[in-house]
Amino acid sequence: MADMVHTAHSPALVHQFETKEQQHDAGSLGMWVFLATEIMFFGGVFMSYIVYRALHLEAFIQGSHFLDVTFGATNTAVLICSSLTMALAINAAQTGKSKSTIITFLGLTMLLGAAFLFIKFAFEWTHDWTEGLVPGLHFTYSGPHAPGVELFFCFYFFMTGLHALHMVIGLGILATLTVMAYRGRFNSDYYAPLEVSGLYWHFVDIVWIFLFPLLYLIGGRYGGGH
Amino acid sequence: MISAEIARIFLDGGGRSLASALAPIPIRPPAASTIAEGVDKLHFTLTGITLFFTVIIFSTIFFFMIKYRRQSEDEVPPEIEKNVPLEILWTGIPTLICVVLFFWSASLYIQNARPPDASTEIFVVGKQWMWHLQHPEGVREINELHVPVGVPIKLTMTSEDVIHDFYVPAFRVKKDVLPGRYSSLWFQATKTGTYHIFCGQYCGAEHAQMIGWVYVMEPSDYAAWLSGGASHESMAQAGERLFTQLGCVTCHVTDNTGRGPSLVGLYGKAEKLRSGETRLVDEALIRQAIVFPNSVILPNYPPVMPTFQGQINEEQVLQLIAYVKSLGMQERTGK
Amino acid sequence: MSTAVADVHEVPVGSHVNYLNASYGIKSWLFTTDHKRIALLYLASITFMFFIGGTAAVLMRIHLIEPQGALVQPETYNKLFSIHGIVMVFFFLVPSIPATLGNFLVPMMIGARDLAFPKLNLLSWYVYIVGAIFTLYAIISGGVDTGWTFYTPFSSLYSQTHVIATALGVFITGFSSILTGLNFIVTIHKMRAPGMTWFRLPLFIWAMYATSVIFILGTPVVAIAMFLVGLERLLHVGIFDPAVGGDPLLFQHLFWFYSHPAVYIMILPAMGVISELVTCFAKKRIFGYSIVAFSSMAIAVISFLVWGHHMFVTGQSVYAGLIFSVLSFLVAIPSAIKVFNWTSTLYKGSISYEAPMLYALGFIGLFTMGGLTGLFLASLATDVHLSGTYFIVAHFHYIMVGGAVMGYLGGIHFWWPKITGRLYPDAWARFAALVVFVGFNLTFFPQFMLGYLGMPRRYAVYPEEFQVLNVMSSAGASILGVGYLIPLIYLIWSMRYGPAAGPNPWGARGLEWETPSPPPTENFEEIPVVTEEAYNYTGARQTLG
Amino acid sequence: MSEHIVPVKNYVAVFLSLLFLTGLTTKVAFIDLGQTAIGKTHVIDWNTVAALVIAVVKMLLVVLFFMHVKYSPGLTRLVIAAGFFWLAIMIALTLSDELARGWTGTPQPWSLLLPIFHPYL
Repeated sequence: MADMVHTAHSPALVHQFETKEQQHDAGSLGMWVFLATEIMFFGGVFMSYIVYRALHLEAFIQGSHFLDVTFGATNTAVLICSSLTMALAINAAQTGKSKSTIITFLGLTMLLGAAFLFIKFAFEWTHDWTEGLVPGLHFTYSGPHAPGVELFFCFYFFMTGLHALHMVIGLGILATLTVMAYRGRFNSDYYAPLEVSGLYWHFVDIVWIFLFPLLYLIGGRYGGGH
Repeated sequence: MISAEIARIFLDGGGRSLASALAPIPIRPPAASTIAEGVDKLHFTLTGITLFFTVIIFSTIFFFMIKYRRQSEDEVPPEIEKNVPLEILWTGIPTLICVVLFFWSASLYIQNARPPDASTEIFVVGKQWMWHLQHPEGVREINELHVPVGVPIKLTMTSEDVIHDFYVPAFRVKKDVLPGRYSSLWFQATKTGTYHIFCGQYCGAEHAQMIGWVYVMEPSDYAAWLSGGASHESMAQAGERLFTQLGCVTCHVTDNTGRGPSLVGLYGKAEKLRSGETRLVDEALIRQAIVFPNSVILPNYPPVMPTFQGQINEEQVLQLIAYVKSLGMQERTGK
Repeated sequence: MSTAVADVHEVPVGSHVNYLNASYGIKSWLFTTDHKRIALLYLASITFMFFIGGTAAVLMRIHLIEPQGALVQPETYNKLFSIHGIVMVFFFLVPSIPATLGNFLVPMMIGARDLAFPKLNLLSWYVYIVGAIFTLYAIISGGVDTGWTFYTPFSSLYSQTHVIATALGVFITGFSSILTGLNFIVTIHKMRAPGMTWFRLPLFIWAMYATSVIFILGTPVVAIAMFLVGLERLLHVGIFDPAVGGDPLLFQHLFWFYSHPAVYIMILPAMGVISELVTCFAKKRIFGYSIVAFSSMAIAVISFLVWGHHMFVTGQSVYAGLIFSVLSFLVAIPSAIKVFNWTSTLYKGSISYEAPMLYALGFIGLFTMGGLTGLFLASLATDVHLSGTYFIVAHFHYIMVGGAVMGYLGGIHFWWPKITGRLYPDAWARFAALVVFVGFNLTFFPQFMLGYLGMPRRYAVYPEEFQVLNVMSSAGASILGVGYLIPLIYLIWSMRYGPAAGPNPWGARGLEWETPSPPPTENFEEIPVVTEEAYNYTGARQTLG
Repeated sequence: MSEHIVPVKNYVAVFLSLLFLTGLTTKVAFIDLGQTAIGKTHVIDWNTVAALVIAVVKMLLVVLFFMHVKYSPGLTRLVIAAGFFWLAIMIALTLSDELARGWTGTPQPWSLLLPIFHPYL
């Protein structure tokens, strides 16, 4: 009786699970629990930001006026498109589309992710560097609320840096998925890695959805604040 | 080599300490402030509760261990699942005890947190590994604090570097001393004598040396001690000298004709700032105005005040505050 | 790793194929995905770290024999208590029971072949080792003097020691406990044997589940706190620097948000072990099973609401102080309920006194004292006097050493026959338990008195009048040190020479005792079906499955 | 329980609404929605409230549709809820200290039973 159970294992089922469905559920539950840790990981930084924003509101509004809203908005749109293409990639695998459709959607997602990083690094960060707004390394701003603005940019670089790091990890995961898709590992019966990585990617998108208003739009951008 | 060293210490240290072990082991710190009795009463009640429950648990366990020790291997104990009323009982009683303890300790804490209004104020600056204490009359002390008995004393404290903690076990008072902020504690000594001052928050290499003494004296001796020292200019006078020396007087003209607001009668009032917030003008706000001037601007004044951060140390900031306070007492003129 | 693991692989008595002799060689250990072998890897590494922390403690106690300090310079003493704190908390106590007994037993107790993500489990051990290497590098090359609390602005601006390396070590090791917690939560949810409903789970599993919830939701926040301190030192950027408008108390909030639940990470697994020991050696079902299970979960949740009592005297607002004081009183209730339930489990039982039971009874007594002294620190008025003194040191050592380490030793002695297939000499084990109990009380009870007298903690030199109590404490520490060495000797001895232990030497209930000891690599030939409640010592023993 | 297959047109609908909301939040930021002060010290800034509400709506869209939480078992929702609840605990209790630190008005002992008033409200 014992070995009959073993032979029923399809190749994709690892030995400690009894059924494929159990393995699939465990995989997605594992990712969701990991996302809960990520919520608390980013949560620690968001809380510090909220506390300092409450303590130095004037300086933070002054600081956020240095950021270019159009770049922020385009980045948000880029990430939302990448979420769409990621969802479509999973949908393609679920409905048993051809390997090439999966790969094209994954490629599109990676392209959009790279575009986001390009806009972030090439335009925004270098722009901030030339303006001397990088605390610790090159901070030459000495206008009103200088210390508060430096604190704001500490948080700006730290939060967007942490988010960018998660984007880079996401791109790495997407690359491995593309290789697996190229080897034809995914079909309508087995697509768990795709789905789990999709959860991670959408989470990174959500983090940016909150980062954009908190960093770029505090207190409104009409005129010089109050 | 190291083991020989340790052995020597053990034998030598042990020998001397055995002699001192015969001396009575200290049980209770001196209680020399108005709140010490109240805190000690709460402390002994808590000790009583702890000993009561510990004795109950230990004796029940020992009783069960002896009475129900395993007689034979195949002994089958009865099936006792649960007993809900008992569970409710030993959830309710601890909760009740906790509620009573909370209200008792919270009301004690709130009474101790608020200094009586007529208390004399002494300024304390914690610096890495020493305490600077300044009396309003101008006397300065290091690691020593002379106070009259029976007079409520309020300590306004700040730190020049890391977090320290002003702790006088005999008065049962302790408060962290934070850089960039004023924290205050108060006590009213009831017994004359000398009591320890400790630094209660780890602050670096000489943390253990950052200690001192509080000398509680009769009011007459205190007055003699106060005047006995060299004739000092009071903190307010030192503040005034600094006020002119740093050029503050050019903007903050008393009859309100300068670029900055007149500081007469300003202390203790609630002022609406340019950022829309209303803040009470206290030591913290004055210090913030000196160090971060742009965040404390009155509505109809230009934000042109330069920051003095780094140019003056914490003692000088305290002197300026003492001066502004002395201005606060006079009636507001002009405007 | 240390020799303790290497010489285990020769064939123990009972030569059926088991997880120890399934394969040999260093590669079979360093690349294993078997949860039982990873548990042994963890056992070896945390024992090694325990003795590093222990040496620092012994040196401190020797130094404190004399008021002017008997052994080292103040700077070195600061490094000693920092190393003792960091190594003991982050590298021994937090992973102790979850990573060793938890890894070994969680799959076996719920009737699974392995954890949900075996490769992730091995990764968590490697992450722990990398973190340990960073911290050991920091210790060897000069140590760190910020204490295990890393309070800013001292840690970020003024300390001249290896703070970044240690903060990085703690940051990395945090992820090891996150991965372990994640593995346990998914395994307990998704891989229970048929018939193993939530209320048939052994209470050790409930404790592991509650601990994993704290792992998952608390550890990332301390990772961020350590990252911020490291960043501030690296870039001289003023997130916590008051000169730039930063707030040093914000670091304390971030730090204590994890570090108070962390003390429940240390005690909850020990509570789970005690529930197993008390029921087995009293041969009786636990008194109030669901109440004890829910109190574990209640502790896991409420422990996140109380961290402010570490900051009553730091100038925290009076209102926040009141809120945290109420919640800190509340968190004591579930622990009290557990103690009452364990004690009433002994009622009308048939109690035998092997070594694990001695550790369990010692745990209940000492944990009661530790928990009740916590009330002194939850109540605002007395905390003002006692905060920062040796009363705090005594309180948390009663919980961590009297509680968590006693529970850990009890668990190791209870499951040792299952892990190694061999019995240890019981007489020596009972003697060691008594020595540990006596040495512990002599070390830490005087510190309660020192705390009330007002002796601050972390002092390299202290006033004369405290010397007597300090000498008593140092004497106790030497006895405690010896007490901890004895089990190391006879347990290693028993690996080679101990008599063979049958599948169930204590007559205990639970799926892990249904397997031969040491168990085969896949735990069960086929997954058992559970038909009865946990701890069914009294009912007729139905054959399983 | 194979994963519920979401028709592609749902994805596109969610995608478009997300883009619309992004545009909305950017546009709204350039309009001054004004502030209302509660008491003398705290000010509610409607622009920030609007930005956060829109961000939460966008998050819900992504979570429910792109991440299939709408069709997943209760356990997944429990994990998400736990994550955000713990985050809320951390933020609320820390702010209860950071913001209330300035309130120098310490209540009298008898007032402990009354709701703790703030002298300037």
